[in-house]
Amino acid sequence: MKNKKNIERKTDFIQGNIACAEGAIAAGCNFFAGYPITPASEIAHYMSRKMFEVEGTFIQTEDELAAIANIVGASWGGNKSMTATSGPGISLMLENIGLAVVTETPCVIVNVQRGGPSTGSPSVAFQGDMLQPKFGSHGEYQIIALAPSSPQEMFDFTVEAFNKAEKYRIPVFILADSLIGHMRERVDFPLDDEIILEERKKLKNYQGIHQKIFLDENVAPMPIFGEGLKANITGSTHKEDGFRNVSDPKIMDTAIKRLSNKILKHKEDIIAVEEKYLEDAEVAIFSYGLVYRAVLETVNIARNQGLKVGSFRPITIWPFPQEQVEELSKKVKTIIVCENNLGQIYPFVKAAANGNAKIIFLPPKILGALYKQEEILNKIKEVIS
Amino acid sequence: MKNKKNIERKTDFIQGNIACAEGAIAAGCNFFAGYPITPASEIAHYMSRKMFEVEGTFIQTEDELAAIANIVGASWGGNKSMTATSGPGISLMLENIGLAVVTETPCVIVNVQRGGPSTGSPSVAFQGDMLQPKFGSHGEYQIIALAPSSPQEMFDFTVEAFNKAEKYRIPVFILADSLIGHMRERVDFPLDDEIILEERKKLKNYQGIHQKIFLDENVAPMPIFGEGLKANITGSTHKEDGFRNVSDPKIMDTAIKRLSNKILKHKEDIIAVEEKYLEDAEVAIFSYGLVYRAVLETVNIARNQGLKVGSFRPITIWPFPQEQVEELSKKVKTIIVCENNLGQIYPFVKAAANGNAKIIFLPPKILGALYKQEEILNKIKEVIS
Amino acid sequence: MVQINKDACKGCGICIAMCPVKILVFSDELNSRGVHFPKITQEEKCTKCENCMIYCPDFAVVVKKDEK
Amino acid sequence: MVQINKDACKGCGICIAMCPVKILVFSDELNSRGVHFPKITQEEKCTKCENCMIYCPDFAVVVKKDEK
Amino acid sequence: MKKVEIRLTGVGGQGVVLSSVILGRAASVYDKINAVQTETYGSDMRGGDVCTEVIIAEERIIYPIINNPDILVALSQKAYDDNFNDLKAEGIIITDSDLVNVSSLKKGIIYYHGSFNKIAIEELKKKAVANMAMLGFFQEKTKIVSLDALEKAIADLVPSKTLDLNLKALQIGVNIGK
Amino acid sequence: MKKVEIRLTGVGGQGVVLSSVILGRAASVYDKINAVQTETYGSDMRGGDVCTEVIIAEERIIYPIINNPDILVALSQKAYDDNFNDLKAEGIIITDSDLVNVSSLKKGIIYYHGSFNKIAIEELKKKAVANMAMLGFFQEKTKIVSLDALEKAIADLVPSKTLDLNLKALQIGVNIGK
Amino acid sequence: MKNTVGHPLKKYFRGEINYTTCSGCGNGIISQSILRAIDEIAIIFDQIAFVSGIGCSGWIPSPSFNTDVLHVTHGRSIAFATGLKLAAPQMKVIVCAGDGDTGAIGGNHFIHAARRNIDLTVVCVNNGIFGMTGGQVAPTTPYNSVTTTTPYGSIERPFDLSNLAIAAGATFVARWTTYHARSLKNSIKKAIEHKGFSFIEVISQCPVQYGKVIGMRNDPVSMLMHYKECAVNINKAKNMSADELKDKIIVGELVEKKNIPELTDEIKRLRREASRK
Amino acid sequence: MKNTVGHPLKKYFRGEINYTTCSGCGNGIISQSILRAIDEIAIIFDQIAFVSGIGCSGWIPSPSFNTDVLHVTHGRSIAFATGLKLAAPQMKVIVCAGDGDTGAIGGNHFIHAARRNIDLTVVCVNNGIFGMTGGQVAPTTPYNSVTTTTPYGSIERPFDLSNLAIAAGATFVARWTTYHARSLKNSIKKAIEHKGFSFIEVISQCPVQYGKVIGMRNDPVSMLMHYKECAVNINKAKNMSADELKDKIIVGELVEKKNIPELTDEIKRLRREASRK
Ligand SMILES: Cc1ncc(C[n+]2csc(CCOP(=O)(O)OP(=O)(O)O)c2C)c(N)n1
Ligand SMILES: Cc1ncc(C[n+]2csc(CCOP(=O)(O)OP(=O)(O)O)c2C)c(N)n1
Ligand code: SF4
Ligand code: SF4
Ligand code: SF4
Ligand code: SF4
Ligand code: SF4
Ligand code: SF4
Ligand SMILES: [Mg+2]
Ligand SMILES: [Mg+2]
Repeated sequence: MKNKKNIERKTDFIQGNIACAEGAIAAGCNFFAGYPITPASEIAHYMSRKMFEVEGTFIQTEDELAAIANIVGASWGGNKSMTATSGPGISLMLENIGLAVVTETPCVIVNVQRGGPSTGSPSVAFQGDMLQPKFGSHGEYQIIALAPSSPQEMFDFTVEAFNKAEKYRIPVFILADSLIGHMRERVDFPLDDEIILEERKKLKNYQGIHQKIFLDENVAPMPIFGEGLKANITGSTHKEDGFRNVSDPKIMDTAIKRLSNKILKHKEDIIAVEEKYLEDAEVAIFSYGLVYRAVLETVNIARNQGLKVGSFRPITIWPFPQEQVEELSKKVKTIIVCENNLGQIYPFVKAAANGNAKIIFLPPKILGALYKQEEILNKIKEVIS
Repeated sequence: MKNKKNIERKTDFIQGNIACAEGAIAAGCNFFAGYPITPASEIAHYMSRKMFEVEGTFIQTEDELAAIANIVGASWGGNKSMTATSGPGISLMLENIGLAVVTETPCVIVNVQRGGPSTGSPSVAFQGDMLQPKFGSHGEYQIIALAPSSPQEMFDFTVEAFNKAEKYRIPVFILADSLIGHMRERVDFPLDDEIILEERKKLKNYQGIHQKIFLDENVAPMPIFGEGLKANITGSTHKEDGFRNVSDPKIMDTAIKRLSNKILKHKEDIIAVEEKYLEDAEVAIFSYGLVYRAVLETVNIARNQGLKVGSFRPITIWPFPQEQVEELSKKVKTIIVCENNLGQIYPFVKAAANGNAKIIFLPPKILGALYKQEEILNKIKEVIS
Repeated sequence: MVQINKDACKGCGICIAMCPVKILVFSDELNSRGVHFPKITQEEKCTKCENCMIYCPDFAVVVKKDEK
Repeated sequence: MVQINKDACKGCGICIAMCPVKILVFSDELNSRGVHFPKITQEEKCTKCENCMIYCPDFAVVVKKDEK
Repeated sequence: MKKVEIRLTGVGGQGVVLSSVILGRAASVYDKINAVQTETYGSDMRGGDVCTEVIIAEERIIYPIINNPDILVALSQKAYDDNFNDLKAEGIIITDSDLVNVSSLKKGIIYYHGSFNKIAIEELKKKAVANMAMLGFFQEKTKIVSLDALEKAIADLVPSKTLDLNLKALQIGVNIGK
Repeated sequence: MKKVEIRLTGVGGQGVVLSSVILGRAASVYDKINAVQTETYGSDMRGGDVCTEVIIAEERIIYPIINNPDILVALSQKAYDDNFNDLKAEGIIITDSDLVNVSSLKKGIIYYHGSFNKIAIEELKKKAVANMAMLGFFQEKTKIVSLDALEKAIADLVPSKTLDLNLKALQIGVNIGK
Repeated sequence: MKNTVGHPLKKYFRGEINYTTCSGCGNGIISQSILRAIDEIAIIFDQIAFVSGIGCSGWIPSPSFNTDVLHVTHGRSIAFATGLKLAAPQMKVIVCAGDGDTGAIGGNHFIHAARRNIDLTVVCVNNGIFGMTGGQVAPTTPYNSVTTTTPYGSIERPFDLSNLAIAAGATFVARWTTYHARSLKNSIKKAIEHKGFSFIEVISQCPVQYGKVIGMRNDPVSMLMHYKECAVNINKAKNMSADELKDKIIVGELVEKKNIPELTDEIKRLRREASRK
Repeated sequence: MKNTVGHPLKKYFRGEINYTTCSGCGNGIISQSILRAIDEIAIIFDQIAFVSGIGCSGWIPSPSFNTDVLHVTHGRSIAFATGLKLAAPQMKVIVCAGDGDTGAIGGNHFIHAARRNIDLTVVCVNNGIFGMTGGQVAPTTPYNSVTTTTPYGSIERPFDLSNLAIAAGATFVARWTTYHARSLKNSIKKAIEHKGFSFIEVISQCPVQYGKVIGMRNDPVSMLMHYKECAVNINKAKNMSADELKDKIIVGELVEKKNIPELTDEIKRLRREASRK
C-alpha cells in the first residue's frame, strides 16, 4: 500500500484491523493517538508507520485517557483524528468522549471488542460493548456507531465514520470485535475518485465574540485553531458562542436538545440498514457485526428449505434505527434477535416493535463463540412451525 | 450525630448528602475513598471526619480511578467500603467497576448526578446517568442501582445498598441528583436494633487451591485477605476457584452467565417498586428519584379531580423491574414515563410493556428543572380525554 | 496617571499594600459590588512603579506612564 | 547435588552461562517442550554456588547443599 | 397549618442560606411539622445572588420546590426585582427597608419591612446578625414557626460563643415586628 | 470450485499462521476466488498450540469460521489428536510423517503425509522453510490454489532475501506430492 | 460590569475584563503576568492557544482570553494540549492549570509531557488547595493542614511539583509566587520562547479556601507578604542547609536545558525519514 | 507439567510451578528473588498479599503464589494495593508491576503512593518494553529504539523510574538488574521490612520483545551479560562524570529514609485523636 496512487484498483488480503487503518488513511486521517491493547494493537502498529508517510502524526500516549484527549485536541488543530482500542480503553475514555460530544469535535473511535467485562478474555470475539458508547459517558447525548462484519467493511465503514464525524462534528464509533479485527479477507480498495470525502464545515472568518460556532441543529461551522478565529471552547454547558453558563437549566436544556437533534434530525442521512429476503418473510432475524454473517448464512439455508425468513441488519447501531425496526415489526410475525451477548440491543428492538411482532432473543449457545447455523435454524423452525 | 448510641430516636434536618453518609455509617461502612466533586463533595467532607471516629479509614485519592480501586482493595481487606462522586467521576471509574463486578466485590458507589454530559452544569439536578452504571463498563454484566427521592431515602437506601452489596457481592449504586443531595429535610434515624444488616458470607477455612470462591449463582463465600485463605483473585476471565482462563469461550460463557444469574435469579429479593393508586387506574405514571415527587404530587391533584391515574415508581432501577412493568402494562391503558432526561429508561419500559399499553414519554419542559404540576396534569388529561 | 475602575474593584487591598509610597487608601464610598475601592491620595508622589496595576487581580488599576 | 527438572526447562541457557565452573552443558536430548535442557558434566567440580538455581527463570534447577 | 412556601433571596454574605436552614430546622425538628429546604446557586464562582427556599407544612411535603412563593424575603434590590413577580396573589413580601426599594405592589400583597442591617449594626455592632433580626421579625409577623423552635434551631447552628448575640438579634427582630 | 475448509494446526514457530495467510492470499488475490483466514490463540502467553483456519471458495464466503474442516493439516501430535475428530467424513488429513503418528483413521478419510521438516533440514539446511514444503505438497495434492498464485503470495509475504529458499522448499514439496 | 478605564491588557480579552474570582485571588495577578509576557514578546495573540481544565485556574484563559481557548475536563488539559500542539505545531500552546489539576488527577499527563519534551508552556497555579470545589486537601497542601477533607490535619506530604517536573524530564522549570509578578512574567516569556516542555509553578494566594487553612481568611495582603518573607532565590538557596530552608519557598529558574530534542521537531524529522523510504 | 524435582521454593506455589513466560524471561528470576527474600525473612507467607496488574509481570504472583493475590487491571495495581493496605495494615503488601503498568498508564498512582509513603513494596519489572501486548514502546524504552509502534525509532526520552520515585517521595528506592539476583533479593528483604513506600526497579530481560529491539532476540544470556557490563554501583557512580555514566545502569540502594511518617500509622494516630474528641 505504500505510496499508493490508486490509479488502478488495488486488492489485498489483509486483517480487519489493517483494513480499518487503511480506511482511515483513505479518509484523510492524519492523526492517530492510541495505547496498545489486544485485540486492537495492529491498528496502532500500522498507523505508527503510515501516519508519518502521509505527513501525519502518530503518538502512543501514556494511557487511553490521554489518547482521547489527544485526538480531540488534534481535531481542533485541524487534523482528522482517530484512536483505536478495546473495551477497557473505551471505559477509560468515556469522560472525554462526553467532552468530544459537547464540544462537537469530529473524531473516530474504534473499539475492537474483546470478551469480558473487565480484563476478561482479550482475544475472544464478543459484542459486549454495544450500549457503552451511547450510555457510558455521563449525561444525555448522541453519538454515531457503525458495526462492520468483514475486513472490507472495516475499510468502508471507517471511511464512512470519518465522513459522518466531519459532517456532524461528532465522535463516530466503529464497533468491531476481535474476530473481525484479526480475520483476513480480500479488501478491494476504491480508486481515488471513488472515495467521496465529507470535509468539515469550517468557520472562515472571525465574526465577533458571539459568533455561532455551536448548537446548530444543522451543524455549526468549526473554528479551527490557529486561524485567527478566536475559538471559545468548553466542556461546560455553553451557548452558541461557546460562552459558559453552568447554572441556568434553560441554557442546559437548549444545549442538550440541540446536540441531540443535530443527530436525530438527520437520522435519514445517518442510518443505514441492510435488508435481505424480507419481502415475504414471516420471520426476520435481527443481527449485526460478525453475527450477521452467521445469520445470513443460515437465512440462505432456511430459504433453500422454503422457510419464509429474512434478515434485518442495522449497519448504524446508533442512532438506533427505531423507525426501520418499527416498520419491520409491522411486516413480520416474529423477529429473532441474535447478538453475541446477553441481549444488549434486544430491548431497543422490542421497544421499537411496540408489540407489533413477537420479539425473541436468541443468545449464542456459547457466548464468544459464533452461532452455529443449526442454533439459528432450529429457532427459525421452532418459530415457524 | 457524634457518638450516637441510638437508644432514643434521633431526628435531624440535614442535606441528602449528609443523610447518605449517615446511612453508610449506620450500615457499618468503615472505608471511604473519594475525590471531591460538586455536587457530591459534602459526603466526602462528612466522611473525612466520621470515618476516623468509627475506627475506619478516609482517603482522598489522587483521582476517581484510584477511588474505585481503593474501595475494591479495601473490600478484599474486609472493610465495608464506599465512594461518592458525580457523573464525571463515574465515567472515570467504569473500567474498575467492571473489575469489581467480575471479582464479586461488595462496595457502594454513590452518584449525585449533575447536568451534562461532560463538565456540564455541576449543580443542576439531572437524571442523565441512569443507564451508565449498567452499560458504561465494557462487557456484559449486572449491577444493582437504587434511586432515592429524599434525604430520608438517601439514608435508608444507602443502608439497603450496603446490605445488597454484601449479600450479593456486587457493587451497588445510589443514583441521586444534585437537588436531593443538597436538599434538607427531616431524617428520622432508626434505633440501633431497627437496622438490619446483612453481613457478607465469608469463606471460613482454606479449602485447597480449587476452593469455590466465585461464580456461585447463590453467592460464593468471600475469602477475605489476611486470614490465610489464599485468595486467588483476578479481573481476567476465571473459574470458580479464581484460576484464569482467557482463551476458552466456554469458560467465559459460564463466568458471564453465572454472574448475571447471581442477580437475575434473585430479582424478587432485590427489586423494590412503589405503587400508588393503581388499583383502578387507567393511566400510570412511571417515574423515579426526585421526579417521583413531582409525579406523586400531581397524581394526588389528579385524583382529587377524579382522574383515574396512579403512580408506578421503581426504587430499584437495576435490575430493571421488567415483570412488574409488564404486569402494569396489562392493567392500564397508558403509561406516561417521566424522567429528567431525554428518555433513558423509557425504552426499557416500552420493551417490558411489549405493546400491552401505550407508552408515552413526557420530558420536563426544561431539562434540569423539576416538572411543574401542570406539565404532568395536562398530559394526563390529554391522555384520558 | 493612576486610574481606578471602581466598579471592577473587589476591595482586596493589594494595590494599597503594594504601593511603595503608600499613596493609595480605601475610599469611604462603596462601589456597585458593595466594597470600598481604593483612591489615590498624593498622586504627585507616585513613582509610576506600576505595582498597583500589576498586582491588581481584577485589572481595576491602570497606570499611564506617558502622561507622567 | 544439582538436579534438573528437564520438563520444566525452556532451554534458555542461562544456568549454563552462569555456572562459574562451566560444568553445565546442553544435553542432546529434547524434552517434552521440544528444547534441549542442560545436564551437569563434572558434578565434583560444582561449588554449590547455586547460580544455576537462582538464575533459572523456570525453577527447573535445584542445588542441594546438605548433600555436599 | 396550611403549606407555606417561602423564598429567601439576597446576596452572598448576608446569611440567607443559614436563615433558611434555621427556619426548616425549627419547623421540622422542634415544631415537629414538615419542612424542605433547597438552594440554587448563581453562575458566579463566588459571591453573587443567593436564592434559597423553604416549604413548611403540617402535611407531608411532596413537591419539594417552589414555583410561586407565599412569602418572599428579599434582602437586595436585585433579589426583589427578580422575584416579586413570582409571588402568589395575597402573598407576603418582607424586605430590609434600607436595601430594597419596593414599588408598584400588586393589590393584595402584604408588605412588611424592617431595618435589619441598620439595627444590627447600631444596636449590636455586628452586621452579620442582621439575618437573625430578620428571622425574629419574620416569626413575629407570620408565626409559621414558634419562637422557641427558632431559638433552639439557632442554638444548633451558630457557633456557641456567638449564640447570645444571635438570640439578642432575634429578639430585636421580634420586637420590631410587634 | 466448491467451498473448501482447511484447518492448519501445530505449535508456535512452525509457521502455521504464515502458511494459512499465504494460502488465503494466493486464493483471493491471485486466483481471484474468495478466502477467509482466521486464527485462534492458546491460553499460554507464548508458544503453545496454534490453530488457524482458511476457507477458500468460488462463491462469496459468508460464514467465516470452520466447524468441520474438509482438510486438516496437523504438524504436531497434539494438534492431530485434538482436531482429527472434527474432520468431515471423506476429509483429507495432511501431516508431517516424522512428527505425527496417525492411527485409527475413520473410513473415507484420505491421508497424506510428507517429511517436511526432515527434508527442509536435509536438503535446504533450514528447518524454518518446512512449512513451504508442506504448502507445495498441499498444492500438489489438492490443487485448491494454483502454484503460480502460491508463489506470488509467498513473494509478497517473505523477506525478499529468503524468497529463493522458500520457493525452493515449495518446489520440493510439490515434488514429493507428485 | 463595564471596565471604563482603558487597561493596556484589555485588548487581549474576549469582551470586558470580568473575572468571577474571589476578592484578592492570585489568579488575576497570574493572568496579568501571562498577558504582559505575551505583550512584551510582541507575538500575535492569535498564534497562541490556551488550554485549561476545571478549577478556578481554568478560568484564567476561558472564556476571557480573546484567542483560541480550549477549556477541558479536570486534569486533562496537558493531554488535550499535546494533541493540539502536535496538530498545530506552529502555535504556541499555553496550559493554565491548577495544582489539583496538574498534581492530583492530572499527574500522569504532567510527567509524560515533561518526559516527551513537547513544546508546551504549563503555568501551574499552586494555591495549595482545591479552590473551586470548596477547600479540600490538594497534593500540594502542607503536612498537617486542616482542610474540608482533613479535619484532623493532613497526613500526607506534599509534592514539590517543580522537582517532579525536573525528574520527569522538563527542560525549563521556574517557580515564583504571585508576589514575584515581574519575575514571573519574565520566566513566562522565557518559557514561551523555550523550545520544549516548560513548567512554571506559581505559588498563589487563594484567600478564601487556602486562607482559611492558614488562618488568613480573606486576607490576600498577608498572604502576599508571607510569600515575600518565605521566598529564597535558588541561587541563594544552593548555599543554604536543609534546616535553613525549612518552610522556605525556593523561587527562581530551576532548570533550563537547551539541547534536548523537542517532540514536534522529532515528528517533523520522522516525516522526512518516512517520505525518503 | 509436573515439577518432579523438589524445588525449595515450591512451597510458595499454588500447585505446580509453571510459568507460561517465554524462554529466558527475567520474570522467573525476579519471582525467585522475591520468594527467597521472603524465605530468608521467615515471615509467614499468608501475611503477605500480592497485587499485580496486566502485563507479563502481573503473572509473577497471579495465580502462582499461594497466598492472597489480587490481579487487577492494567496500571492500577498500586491503587488497589493502597486500599487493601489501608484496610489490612497488618499485612505486607507487595506489588509486582511492569514498567508500562507503573510508568505509562499507572504513573499517577505510582507517584502518589510514593508521596503518601504508604507501606507498600513495589517490585517493578523494567524490561524496557510492553512485553505482553507485543513489543510496543514503553516510557522506559531508550531513545531511538525500533519497536512495533516506533518503526522509525522512538523519539521520546525514557523515564528514570527510580528517580521519579525519589522525586515523588519514596522512602526506600533500589535498582538492580536480573544479573544482580542476590543483591536484588537483599534489597527486597529490606524493602519488605522498610516501613513506608519502597520501590525496587529491576532491569529485566524480555528476550522476545525487547530482545528484538536490541538485536538480541531470544538471547537472554547476552542480555544478562550486557547488564553485567553496564551496571555501575551507585557508590561508584557518585564519583563518575555524566559522560562516563552514559549508557550505564546505576544499581544499588539509591535512597533510604527512615524518619518520615507512614500513612497507615498516621491513620491510626488520627483514629486515636478522633476518639479523644
Ligand atoms: C473528573 C472530575 N473530578 C472532580 C471534579 C471536581 N473538581 C473540579 S475543580 C477540582 C479541583 C480544583 O483544584 P485545583 O485543580 O487545584 O484548582 P483551583 O480551583 O484550586 O484553581 C475538582 C476536584 C471534576 N470537575 N471532574
Ligand atoms: C486499560 C488497558 N489498556 C491497555 C491494556 C493492554 N495491555 C496489557 S499489558 C500492557 C502493557 C504491558 O507492558 P508492561 O506493563 O511493561 O508489562 P510487561 O508485559 O512488559 O511485563 C498493555 C498495554 C489493558 N489490558 N488495559
Ligand atoms: S504606580 Fe506605584 S507608586 Fe504609583 S500609585 Fe501605583 S503603586 Fe503607588
Ligand atoms: S488591587 Fe484591585 S481589586 Fe484589589 S483593592 Fe486594589 S483596585 Fe481593588
Ligand atoms: S551450583 Fe554453581 S557451580 Fe554448581 S552447577 Fe550450579 S552454577 Fe555450577
Ligand atoms: S536456566 Fe532453567 S530454563 Fe534455562 S536452560 Fe537452565 S534449566 Fe533450562
Ligand atoms: S476559591 Fe480560591 S482560587 Fe478560587 S477564585 Fe476564590 S480565591 Fe481564587
Ligand atoms: S514477552 Fe518478554 S516479558 Fe513477556 S514473558 Fe516473554 S520474555 Fe517475558
Ligand atoms: Mg488549587
Ligand atoms: Mg514491560
